[in-house]
Order: sequence, then C-alpha cells, then structure tokens
Amino acid sequence: MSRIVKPYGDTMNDGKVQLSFTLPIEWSEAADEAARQLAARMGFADAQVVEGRPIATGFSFFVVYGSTPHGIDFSTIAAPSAKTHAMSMDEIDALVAERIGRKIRVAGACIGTDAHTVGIDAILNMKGYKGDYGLERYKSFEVHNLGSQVSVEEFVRFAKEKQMDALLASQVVTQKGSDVKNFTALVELLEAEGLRDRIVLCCGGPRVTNLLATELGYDAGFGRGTVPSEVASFIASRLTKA
Amino acid sequence: MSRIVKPYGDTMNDGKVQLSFTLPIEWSEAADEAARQLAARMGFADAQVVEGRPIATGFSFFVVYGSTPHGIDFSTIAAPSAKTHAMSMDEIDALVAERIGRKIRVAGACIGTDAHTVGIDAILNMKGYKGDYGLERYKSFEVHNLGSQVSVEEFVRFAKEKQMDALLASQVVTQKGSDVKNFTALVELLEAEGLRDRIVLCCGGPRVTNLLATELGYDAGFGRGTVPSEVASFIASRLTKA
Amino acid sequence: MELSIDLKTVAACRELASAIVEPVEAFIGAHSTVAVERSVLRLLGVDGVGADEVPVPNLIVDALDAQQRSHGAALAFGKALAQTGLEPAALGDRLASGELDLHQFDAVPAAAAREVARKYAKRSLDRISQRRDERRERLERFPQGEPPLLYVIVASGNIYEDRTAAVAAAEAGAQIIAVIRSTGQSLLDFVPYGPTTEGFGGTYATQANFKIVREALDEVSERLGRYVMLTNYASGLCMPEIATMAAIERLDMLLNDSMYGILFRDINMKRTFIDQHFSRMLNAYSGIIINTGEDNYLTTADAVEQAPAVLASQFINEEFAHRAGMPDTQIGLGDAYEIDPALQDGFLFQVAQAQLARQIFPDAPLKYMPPTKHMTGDIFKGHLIDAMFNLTSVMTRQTIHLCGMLTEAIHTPFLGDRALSIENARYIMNTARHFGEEISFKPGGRIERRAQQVLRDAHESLQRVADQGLMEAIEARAFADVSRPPDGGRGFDGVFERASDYWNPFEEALAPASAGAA
Amino acid sequence: MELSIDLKTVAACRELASAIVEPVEAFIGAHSTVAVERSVLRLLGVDGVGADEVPVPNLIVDALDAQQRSHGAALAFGKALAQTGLEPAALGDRLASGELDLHQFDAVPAAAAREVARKYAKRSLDRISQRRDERRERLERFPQGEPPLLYVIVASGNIYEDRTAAVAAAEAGAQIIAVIRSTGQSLLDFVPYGPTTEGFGGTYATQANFKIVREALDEVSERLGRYVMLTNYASGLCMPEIATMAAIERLDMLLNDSMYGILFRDINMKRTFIDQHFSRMLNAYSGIIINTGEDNYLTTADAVEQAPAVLASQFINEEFAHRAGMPDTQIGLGDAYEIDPALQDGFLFQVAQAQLARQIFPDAPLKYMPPTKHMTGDIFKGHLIDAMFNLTSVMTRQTIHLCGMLTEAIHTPFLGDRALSIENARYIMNTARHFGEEISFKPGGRIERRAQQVLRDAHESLQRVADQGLMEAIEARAFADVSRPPDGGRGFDGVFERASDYWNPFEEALAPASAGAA
Ligand code: B12
Ligand code: B12
Ligand SMILES: Cc1ncc(COP(=O)(O)O)c(C=O)c1O
Ligand SMILES: Cc1ncc(COP(=O)(O)O)c(C=O)c1O
Repeated sequence: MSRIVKPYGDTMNDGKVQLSFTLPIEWSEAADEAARQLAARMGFADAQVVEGRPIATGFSFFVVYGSTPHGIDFSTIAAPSAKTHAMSMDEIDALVAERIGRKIRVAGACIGTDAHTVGIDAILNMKGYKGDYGLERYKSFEVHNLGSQVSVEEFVRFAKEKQMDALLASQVVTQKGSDVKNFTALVELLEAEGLRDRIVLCCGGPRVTNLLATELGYDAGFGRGTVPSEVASFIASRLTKA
Repeated sequence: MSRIVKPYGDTMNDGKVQLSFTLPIEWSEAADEAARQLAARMGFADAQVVEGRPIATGFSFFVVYGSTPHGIDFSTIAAPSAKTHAMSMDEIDALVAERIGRKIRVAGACIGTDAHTVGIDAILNMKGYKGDYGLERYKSFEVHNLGSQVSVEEFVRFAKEKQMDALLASQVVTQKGSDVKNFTALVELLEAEGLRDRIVLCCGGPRVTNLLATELGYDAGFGRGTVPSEVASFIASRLTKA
Repeated sequence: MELSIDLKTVAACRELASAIVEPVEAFIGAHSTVAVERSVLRLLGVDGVGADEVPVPNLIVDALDAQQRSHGAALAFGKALAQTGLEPAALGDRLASGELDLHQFDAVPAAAAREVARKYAKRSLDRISQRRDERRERLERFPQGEPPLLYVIVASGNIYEDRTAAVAAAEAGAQIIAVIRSTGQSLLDFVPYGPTTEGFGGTYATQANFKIVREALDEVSERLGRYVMLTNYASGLCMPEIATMAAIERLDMLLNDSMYGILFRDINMKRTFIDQHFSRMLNAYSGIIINTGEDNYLTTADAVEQAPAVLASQFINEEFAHRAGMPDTQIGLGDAYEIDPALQDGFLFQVAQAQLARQIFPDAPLKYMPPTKHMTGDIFKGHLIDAMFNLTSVMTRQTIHLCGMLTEAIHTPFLGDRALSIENARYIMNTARHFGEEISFKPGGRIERRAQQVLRDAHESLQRVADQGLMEAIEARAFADVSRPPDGGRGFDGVFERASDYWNPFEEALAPASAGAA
Repeated sequence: MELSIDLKTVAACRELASAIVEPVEAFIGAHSTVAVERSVLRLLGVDGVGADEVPVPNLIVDALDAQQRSHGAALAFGKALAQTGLEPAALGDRLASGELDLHQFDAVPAAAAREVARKYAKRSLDRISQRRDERRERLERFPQGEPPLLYVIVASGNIYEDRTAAVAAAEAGAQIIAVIRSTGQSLLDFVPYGPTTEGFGGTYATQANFKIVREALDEVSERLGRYVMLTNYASGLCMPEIATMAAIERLDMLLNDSMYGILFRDINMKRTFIDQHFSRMLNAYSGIIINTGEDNYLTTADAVEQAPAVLASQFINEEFAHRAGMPDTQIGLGDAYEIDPALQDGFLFQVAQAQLARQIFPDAPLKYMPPTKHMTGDIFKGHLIDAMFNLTSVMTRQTIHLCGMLTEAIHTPFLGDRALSIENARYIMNTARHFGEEISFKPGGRIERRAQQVLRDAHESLQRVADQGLMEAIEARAFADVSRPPDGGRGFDGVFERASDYWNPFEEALAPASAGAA
C-alpha cells in the first residue's frame, strides 16, 4: 500500500524544510532576493529568506524556510538493514561452535590512505563500543586487525594467504568520493582474484549505508553507531546459513 | 552581463546546501534512505543524510547535505532597495521645510489583528531604533501612531479624515499569509476610496521586502533591521520629488 | 552560589508590596465582575452554549438585572435551583432556551437558595479536590523529574495537531506542555465551546480542548513513567472562568498575573484585580501553580533597564497571591533571558538577576522565559543564546523552564524545532548539572554589584508606587511605560459593586483563611 | 578563579620531566638526521627541485656518504662554497644537475668551509630576525586583539581557494589561520615545491604556499587594522624543514610536538626527538609559537581517563622546549574539549582540566582544541557543544582557541561553517567575557577534586616513565596505549651518529644558552 510522506513542520503534509547556504555575492537586498529565487528554483514554495547577511567580502550567508511539493512513497523504499540478526555474544559463539566447529577468520582494515582506525577498532578490539564487546572477545572469531592505510592489494593478498572467511573494510574520509572509489576497488580485486564468493564482505564508516554497500557488491554495510555484536551476528548468520 | 551564482561550500560552484526536516515516519535505516531519496527528488546531487534519528513515536529528524545543480543569474535580479535615499534628520528637516513648507502628516499602525507594535514604534517613537531617532523627533513630521490591531477600515477612515500624506502599515504575524492578506486589503480600500494616488504608502515587518511591497502596490517596503531615517528619507524624497 | 544581598531591603520591599496591595484588596472585597459570576455558575455545574454559540453562563449573567447581580449570581440561581429542584446543568439549559427566567424566582427565600447552592458548591469543590488528589497520586507514581522543568508550547491552532505535538514533545523530554491560545482570545468576554480546529497563532482555550490534551498527556505519562504537566492562560476577560475549567480538567499550571492584562491588553484594572483574586483563590485550592508575566516587561523595552521593574512586579504578584491564599510553592514568579546578546557580560547580568530572584523567593517555583526579542532568523546563533539561557537556568535553580526555540523569530514551533530545543536544554543541564553548586561569586564583583543595584532600584520604585497608590501609579506609567486610567480599558462595564449581602458560595468556602489547607 | 592545587606536586612533576628528558637530550646531542641536514642547506640558501621534482636539499643530502654526513652537511657544502665562490642557491642547482659533486671538494680546509658557511648562516639568521622584527612591528601597529585568539583552519586542497577562505575567515573575526596539510604529507621525506592546487583533506605545506597565504593575510591585516597570524604543521619526517620555511615566510605558529609523530604517525622516536630539538631551536629564534599535540590522546581514547596523560605530556613538551631554548611565552601546550557530551557534569571536568593547565603553565600560550570526537551529523547539537567549549576557554583564559565547527563530523569546513563557528566563539566570549573573574570554585568541590586527582595521576605516570626511561616507556605503551620500538617506525634510516667534529652553523649560533636573547 503506497504511503506518501512529506516533510512535516507543524501540520501533516505542509512540506516544511529548512535550508542554509552561502552565495558568492556581496550582501544586499538583491542578494536576499537571489537566495529566495534560488530556493524557488530548487522547487520550494513560499520560500522565505529569514536570515541573509554578509559573512565576508563577496560572500553572504542565508537561512531559508520553504515548502517542498515533493513526497516519497515510503512503501517503495527498500533499504533492508544488515542489523536484523541480533544475537548475543554467547549465542553467536554457541552457534558457530555447533555449525562451523572452528573459529571464523576475520580481517579488518582502514583501506586506501584512510587513517581513521577508531571505527574499525571499535568493532574489532576486545573492549568494543558502547558497552558491546568487540570481535576479539568472541570465542568464535580469529581477528586480524591490519590497521590503517592498508592498500586494497595488500588487503586482498592477506585474505588469500591467510584464508580469511570475512573481510571488514572501513572508510571514514569521504572527500571527493574516495570512500566509494576504494570500496569499489576492493570488490573488483576480490572478484578478479576469484575470492569474492568465498568471503563474507562487509564495509563500514559514518557515511556507509547497507543499501550503498549492497549496491557496490558487498554483503553488508554498517554506518554510524554500529556496535560489534551487530556485525558479528551478520557474519555468523551468513556463514552458518551458507 | 550575466552572472550565474550557485551556493558555495568550499569551492566555487560546488552548489552545497544544508537541509533539515522532519518526516512523519518511525526512524529506521529505511527512513534515512527515504530522506536521501526525498532530497534527491528535490534535485540535490550527492545527497548525504548526515543525521537521522527518532524524535518521537512516528517522527524522525534529518540533516542532509547535497549539491544543487541550480544557479541564479544575479544580473537579472531586480530588487531595488527602498533604503537608497540616505539623508540625516537635519537634512530631511531642511529639505521638507524648503520644499513643502509644512509638516508631513504620517500615520502608522499595526493592521489587522496584529499586536506587535515594537517594530512600528521603533520607526515612529521619539527614541527610535539602534541610535537612530524616530519620526516623532523630526521637525518635518506630524506623527499619528494608531497602535495595534487597527482594522484596515479604521486606518483608511483616519487617513481620509485627517488628510494624511503618508501611511505606514506594519505586519509581524505572517502565519497563513495573514500579512499579505492585510496589506492587500489596505491597498484595495485606499484605491476604492480614491486615496491611493495622494498618499505615500509604505509597509514593513520582519518578512517584508521592498520587492514584495511594490508588487502588492505599495510605494516601498521595509524589512528586518530598518532604521527610522531610512523611512523618513524615503517619504521625504518621494514627496519632494512629486 | 549565594549572592550577598541586603535582607533588610528585601523585607522593606515586602512591606511596601503589602502597603501597595492592601487598599486594592479592600476595593476587591467590595466588588465583583461578570466573569467571577459566570465562574460561580460554571462551578455550580452550568455549561454548554445557547443560541449563536453564546455560553450559557454568559446568557444567565447577562440576563441578571443590576440588583440581582449585586447580590451575586449564586443567589438568584440558587433560588431557581431550590424552587425547580433541577440540576444546575439542566436549569442552565432551560434558562438559556428562555423556558425559564431567573426573575421568576425572586421570592424564593435566600436561605433555601444558599442551602442548595452550597450543596452544589460542595460537590464541585469535592470534584476539584479529587482532581487535586489525582494529581498528587500520579505525581507519586510517575515522578516528574528534576527541575528546571522543561516546558514547551504547542500552537498549531488545531487541537488535534496540538495533541500530536504535545505527545511528541513529552517523548522528547518535555515535562510541561502549554497549549498557546489563539491570538485575541484574551479580549473575548466569553469562553469558546467544544473542541476547536481553527486558531490563529494558537488554539482556543476551551474546556473540551483542555480535556483532549489532558487525556493524551495522562496516557503518555503512564507510558513514560513520568508525569507531564499541562498549562494554559488564565489572563484576559475570562480569567476566573479559565481557572474554573482548569481546576475541573486538572491543568497543573496557569499563566496568571495580577497586572499583565492591564498593561499589555488594556483590560480595565479594576476588572483585572477582582478577577485575579477570585482566580487565585481557586488556583490555590486546585493546587494549580500560577505563572506570572514579568517577562513581558522585557520584550517591549530594554532588559537591562527593566530589571528592577521585574523584581518590583514579582513582589506585587507575590503579595496578591498571598492575599488570595496561595502558598509560596504555587507562585511561579516570572522572568526572562532578554538581555541583548551583543552586550558584553550580558550573561553575568542574567545570572545576577536569576540568582537574585532565587534567593529572594526561595520556595517559589520560578518561571524562566527564554530569549525571544533578540532572536533572529539566524537559527544557529539563536540556538546558542538559548544554550546560555539554559545554563543560567540550571545554575540558578529555576523551576519552570520555558525552552527557547531556535526558530523563535520565524514561526510558531515546528515539531522538529521543539525536539532540538529540548535536546539543547537536556544537553546543557546535564553537562553543567552541578556547576552552580561548585562556584561562588566574587564579593563585590560585577555579578554581585548588579544584583544589589537591581534590588535597590526595585525598592525605590516600590516606594514610589506605594506613595502614589497602585491604580494611580499605573496611570502614571509606573509599569512598562504605559498609562492606563482606572476606569478605562476593556471589561470595565463588567465590574460592579457588591450589595452588603452579596454572596458567593466559593468565596465563602475558599476564603484565604481556610485555604491554608489546600 | 583559582583552584587550590598542591604546588609541591607540580614542582615534582617538573623535576620528573627534567629527569625524563635529560638522557634523551644526551642522545640528541650525539646524533643528527637527514631532515636536520636538509634544513641546514635550506637555511644556507639552497632551494628548488631537481629531476622528478625532488627538492635540491634532498638530492644533496642523499648524495652525501656516511662519512660526510657524520660531519654535518654544512661542512661538505661549505667546502664547495669556499672553493667555487658560488652563492648557495647556484651551488645547489649545479649539484642537483650533477654538474658538480660534493666529493670533489673533500680537500678544501674545514676552516675555509666554516668561514663561508658562517657568513651565509649569518645572512640567513639575519633575515629570520628581520622577519621576527617585522612581526613585532606589525603586531604593534595592528594589535591582534584579546585572547582567546580565534583560530580556524582552511583545508580545501587548493591554495588559492584556501587564500579566499583565509581572507574571509579573517574578516569574520579569525585571529589565526591554519592551512591544514594534505593527508599523508607528514610521512613524505621531502617537502613538495611550489604553489599546489591538489591536496587531500588539506593543502600541501610548501614554501610557495606559505608565501601566498602570508601575503594575503598581511593585506587583510592592514585592511582590518588587526594582525592575523598564520600557522602550519612542523610534524612528520620534515619537521625541521618546515620550521625553516616557516621562519623564512614569517609564519607565527607551528604545530610541533615532541612525541606526536612517534605515537600517532609511527615515525621513529629517535628521528623525532632529534628533529624536534633542532626545530624548536629555530622556532625559538624565529619567535614562532609552537602548539603541542596533547589533544590527540583524547580523540582516540576516553577523555576522562586520558586527562592525566595530557598533563604528563604537557610537562614533557615543556621540558623539551626549554631545553631547546624556548621561553614559556612560545610554548603553546595543547589540550582539547573531548569529554563525552552525555556525561553528567562533563563541563565541570573540562573546566577543571583547563584551569589546571592555566595555573600550572601561567605564561604558556595554551592551545585549546575543540570537540571533534563526539561531534555528529547533528549540527545543531554540535554547535552547542562548541559553545560550552568556547565558554570554558574564555573562563579559564586559554590563549590559542581553535574554533569548533558544527560540521566537524561531516566535511572539512565550508566557508559558511567557519563564519558560524567564529560567530559562536565571539558571542559566547563576549557575553561571558569576565565570568571567570567573577567566580571562585568551592573548596573541595567536584571541580577542585577532579583537578587534584588529575595532577596526582599525572605525577604518578611521570614517575613511572622516569623509572623506565622515556624510550622504553613509549615501547611499554606509556602514552596513548601504543607501543613503538626505539628503532622501529618511519625515518629511522635517516638518523645517524655525529662524528666528534660534527658541525652545524645554526646549532652553533642558536645553542640554547644564547637563545635567551630571542
Ligand atoms: C579522530 C579523528 C581523526 C584522528 C584519527 C585517529 C585514528 N587513529 O583513527 C586523527 C587526528 C589522526 C585524524 C586525522 C585526519 N582527519 Co580526521 N577525524 C577524526 C574525527 C574527529 C572522529 C572520527 C572517529 O574516530 N569517530 C568515532 C568512530 C567510533 O566512529 P566511525 O568512524 O564512524 O565508526 C563507527 C561506524 O562508522 C562503524 N564503522 C566504521 N568503520 C567500519 C568498518 C566496518 C567493517 C564496520 C562493520 C563498521 C565500521 O562502526 C563504528 C562504531 O559505531 C572525525 C570527525 C568526526 N567527529 O567524525 C574527523 C574526520 C573524519 N577527519 C577528517 C580529516 C579530513 C582528517 C585528515 C585528512 C585531516 C588532515 N588533513 O590532516 C587527517 C588525516 C587522516 C587520514 N589519512 O585519514 C574529516 C574527513 C572529511 C571527509 N568527510 O572526508 C573529518 C570528518 C573531520 C572534518 N570535518 O574535517 N582524524
Ligand atoms: C515581542 C513579541 C511579542 C509581544 C509583542 C509586544 C508588542 N507590543 O509588540 C507579545 C508578547 C505581546 C507577543 C504576542 C504574540 N506573539 Co509575538 N513575538 C514577539 C517577538 C519575540 C519579537 C517581535 C519584536 O518586537 N521584534 C523587534 C522589532 C524591532 O522588529 P520588527 O517587528 O521586525 O520591526 C522592525 C522591522 O521589521 C521594521 N518594521 C516593522 N514594522 C514596520 C512597519 C513599517 C511601516 C516600517 C517602515 C518598518 C517596519 O522596522 C522595525 C525596526 O527595524 C517575536 C519573535 C521574534 N524574535 O521576532 C514574536 C512573534 C512575532 N510572535 C508570534 C506570535 C505567534 C504571537 C502570538 C500570536 C502568540 C499567541 N498565540 O499568543 C501573540 C499575539 C500577538 C498578536 N495578536 O499579534 C510569532 C509570529 C509567527 C508568525 N511568523 O506568524 C513570533 C515570530 C514568535 C514565534 N516564533 O512564535 N509577541
Ligand atoms: C500572564 C500572561 N497571560 C497571558 C499571556 C498571553 O497573551 P494573551 O493575552 O494574548 O493571551 C501572556 C504572554 O506572555 C502572559 O504573560
Ligand atoms: C602536533 C601535530 N602535528 C601534526 C598534526 C597533523 O597530522 P599529520 O601528521 O597528518 O600532519 C597534528 C594533528 O592533530 C598534531 O597534533
């Protein structure tokens, strides 16, 4: 059943949206008007420039409110979460012991030139994140944390040599699309090496969504606020299902 | 010469815009995705949902960044300001004394049901605004401040009976377009009474722009941060020019 | 974090407030208003509307002749009750339809009238006291949480959207919800009836609307395990009637000031003084906390200059409330964070003022209003000004904390604005929870000197008012720089002198001496 | 607003820091690095790039044999200068092109080499001292304004966009501009050359880029009547070279830490210790204020737990700086506002830590970093956390104040973000300008107890490091929970022992004893 949703200010379907932006023009009343017309061109009805002021020579800042005519049919949004397999550490350990009978070999890395290891460490390190233990703490995982600035080649070589069951790639820097570039390179190399089908491949980072990840050819993607057990659950259920 | 301007994030023409809005749906990863698609439908490229979270049962809040493909040709923006006649109180008084030889009769009011008198008082009252004296302080004006919640009929009746030279109408409440409604009613009644041509008609309020005002049939409109001398200058130069 | 202030000056201010209020109370005791009489009827059980949507209590009171009115509506109505044996509601309907007329019952003995009216008055007061007990019991089961209590407004104009917004706000952490009234309601000399869906800048205060939101909040309170309070406005021409409806529907707070309507709505001062007295007697009994409106001095004039006026008004409001039998714990004196954000050390001045009030009125549930006047379309800056307000509030232990909205200069709050606003307050009040306890003020420093100055100036201004008399002082622009003549303004025609045997069963029951029990 | 802290413990910490640094200084005195030698050449006047864009100083130093290197590049180069009579720049070019080779000049007497090298060293130092005077003179004409000094970053990757952004930020109120380096530059063992327009997360630090922004800021300083400082990073494998370029281009500050590269960039510890010593000697002479990197302890681990590590590191950084001849007024010790915003009373802890540093290092231009780790995509909340950081900074009189960005978790700052961020700092620091002066802390309260605890724990940890030795302690995870072996990490192959007659004309001129004059 279709369910169109629109932004909600104080009344259903009023479509209210707040915008802010900078324009490279000196402030004047005409600049306010330019901001208003620009918002109108973006499709907003009743665009109101509630703030417009100079922030530097040749630059002005604006806050605008307007009503968008657009809605989205929420019933058509397919964005299955990777986090739906919720199991506890003990449950996962028991499941793996029973069905696999050995430790799952997992390698994680911050790939490309990215040096932001806090996120992947949060998933892998013993101490974990938000009170949820990291994969190193599980009986069912053998964890290899390769750290930061690991090239895609190095990562794949390691996976091949050490026969990894699962790979976890992290990207925090997203400037100029570097995250997508690196994630794509990893999938492609795994495929070229004929490893893709043998490995549970996950990625993560603050701008990652499961949808993006699956579109890129990953089994799952994990974004902001992920806790380790969500990732562990995904890997374990994927491997025990197969 | 045409001059297309687009929003500026950190590079000319990157088109970066910040948005925030609420959707009437329970938060989930799919809700984030709905927000992303909605932003895409609004025309934003590379829309990133940087924050998405539940704020109540059935409501989620989002912060989104994206790049708009739209620009605006700044050379085509015609938004002449009403504030371009800058004169000091003494200059105005001298000009009026010389060219008119009597006080200009001005009436101001908060029309409709609006009771926000601070703005119009700032223009009219002796003490003025931001260190700029109000019209009551001028030798060249005879000021009638009718106060708040003055009906359009009452205001026009007063203007007619007391032979006003200029009328100043204020609207601060803008909910459901009440400001435009009241402003329009005032022009129409003045026209119906055959007074429009004899009167300098100005309006003001935090959401008023000169452009809006002239479109509605006013001689000038004054927005946020107006100081009395700007209004006095406009009236005096309009009346001495005619 | 105590300021060193001169307690003798504080005591002197209280004495002056008493001297100021004393003659006004004498005047109040000798008069009544149509709004008070309509409230009496409502309390007895009259409700509903007649032709043209005019409320039955209005129809009845309007139909009284001057003679009848001067004895109090209860007497005439009581006579009819005694004679007809009808329930008050039924009697009201028949009077409204014109089927009956109160002049028919002039001959009924006053004693009979009083007896039956007293019976219904007791029923009504019992019901109110039951609601008060209900509140107490719920507060025990669902503790409200620590002050500063986060208070937000809903104002869509449509009571059902307001209900949605109120529940959402409660979930986000709001502890008090105010349904803002439609603009202009305070000038209506009647209370609209039934659920309403069209208001302007707010939603009509009607008994049905009160009930709708009260029920929704009771539900969410249980779900959250935290009692969420409801508040509305008992100001304007129907002040005592709104107090009546609020008592019955278990509102927890009411905006209710002894002078706000006079100064800011041009309501006749005599009308206001009489109405506030009866309203507060009732509020005291219902356990409703009043919120006074000193913040209004600051939105129209400079907040640094007006600080002594705020304090002076707090003393007067306190005195009027005491005279109506209110305990300190129900007197939510007002103030606001309205100093120009561009002023150097403005924050220090705000802290000084807030702490001064905290020390002078230690048991009062102080109401602290957010920045409004200096808020602009720069929502980012506005959010910061609100943060400093939140910090001041938690530092100085304010009680009723109206959350500021980053969109204050733009529109009545969106649902998302309210969530951001509550997040702001919660973050600041948590990260700096005990900051106030951990610091003290430099003796003779900027903060202390400011507080002392404000106190001295308030004392001076109270002295001037006492010398002139309150009504005369108001005429002479002592407050908010407006002049109001004692017999001018709206609603003066609804003020009348009491006959020597004027009678009001609720006044009889609630007279301040006995109200201590509430 | 003084905390009561144990001054004896503070003195003991300083003694421990001295005991910790002493043996490292002995090691430093007996060694040099390729980066130091390249800096010597740069200082003498060598510049430009050869084939494959390799900088000439690199080409020359890489061509030295072990024997030559151990005597210091100045000697071999001086011999060639003496023999050829060429200017250093011209000689550099000929060496780079292969036209000349330093081995040709082995036979030139050392005395002649020293004489001519000393001449060019003097010319270079005179030029630097002229730039220092220039700074002083400009600061007198265009006073920088009161601290906390507002510091913002520009980081577009393109030096021309950075220039635009830097000028805009200065107009908005920034007092210090940092051009963030391209990610990974700290791991390059050479300094890129010329103006650059493609960086990643930042813009390459090159001498040409320094000049471009310095000129733009000088221009805007004159226009605004307010000197705007420029800063960059002297960390990584080219630390002393960047210090050299900064001295020449009149940068005013440099990020420069004695251990940051070791812990956070896996640069060899010996390399880092030697490089920081020479860099700081030069910085001392150029009048450049260094900023240390203690904030990095807080971005990867819990800020409440790491507080003592920050203080311990501040003592060590101070000691290393003193040993290189830096006066307190040039030692910008670091800290950051990184406590979890959800922690109750987190603000009190931040105030405690900031005030503790302020009291222990009274003359240091403390550098205070903004919240980063707990910033999220909720820009509204982020702006508030920044506000509390701003408040803490002005209360505790921090000197170098890095403005937090509401978009910290999203992207390197947009031009508009910077304007909002500066507006935030200006608002808070003005409205609460003298708040810190007006309050004092409750003796034995939460704030004071926290400060005392941090001091005690820092003392304990310094004791442990002193017992082990600094290099051994770093291997044993004493800092930031990482282990670095003394001979591991990047750049170790660039470390070498000095021959007994190693000579460095700048060290000779700037040796700490004489640096007092700077
Ligand atoms: C800490 C930090 C640093 C530290 C990193 C230390 C370290 N060892 O990681 C230091 C100071 C070294 C640093 C340096 C730089 N940083 Co930095 N940094 C940050 C900061 C403040 C926090 C990141 C963080 O630790 N978040 C906490 C963790 C727990 O969250 P998370 O990474 O999102 O991880 C969670 C999920 O995403 C998920 N997850 C993440 N990865 C994975 C992987 C898998 C497989 C799974 C399942 C889950 C998962 O699970 C985690 C737990 O929930 C951010 C700003 C911010 N507040 O986000 C900037 C930020 C990321 N840095 C930034 C930049 C530009 C840099 C530099 C390039 C700056 C420079 N020019 O020097 C350098 C270079 C680093 C490099 N080469 O990559 C930018 C990136 C801009 C962009 N969008 O591209 C940011 C956003 C700051 C900014 N606004 O400029 N940085
Ligand atoms: C003060 C105030 C009040 C005071 C008004 C006191 C008074 N005597 O004016 C009180 C407390 C009474 C009040 C009540 C209400 N208010 Co009010 N109030 C404000 C507030 C905080 C400030 C307005 C102000 O004084 N600004 C300062 C002046 C100097 O600025 P200004 O009006 O823009 O005027 C300048 C220019 O615009 C221009 N100008 C203005 N008029 C004219 C006319 C001419 C001819 C010229 C030349 C220039 C000019 O010159 C002035 C100087 O530069 C705003 C929020 C805000 N920060 O803006 C809300 C606000 C305007 N109020 C609002 C509302 C809804 C109400 C109520 C309806 C609430 C209620 N349900 O009870 C009531 C009813 C009032 C009514 N019937 O109109 C809303 C309006 C929403 C909307 N966009 O429609 C606002 C935005 C708050 C909010 N977010 O909800 N309010
Ligand atoms: C005491 C009091 N009553 C009522 C109101 C609301 O105004 P109105 O008179 O429009 O209901 C306020 C507004 O601030 C107030 O302070
Ligand atoms: C002392 C110091 N140097 C340098 C940097 C910058 O990092 P990078 O090593 O990438 O240049 C930092 C970052 O926080 C720092 O604190």
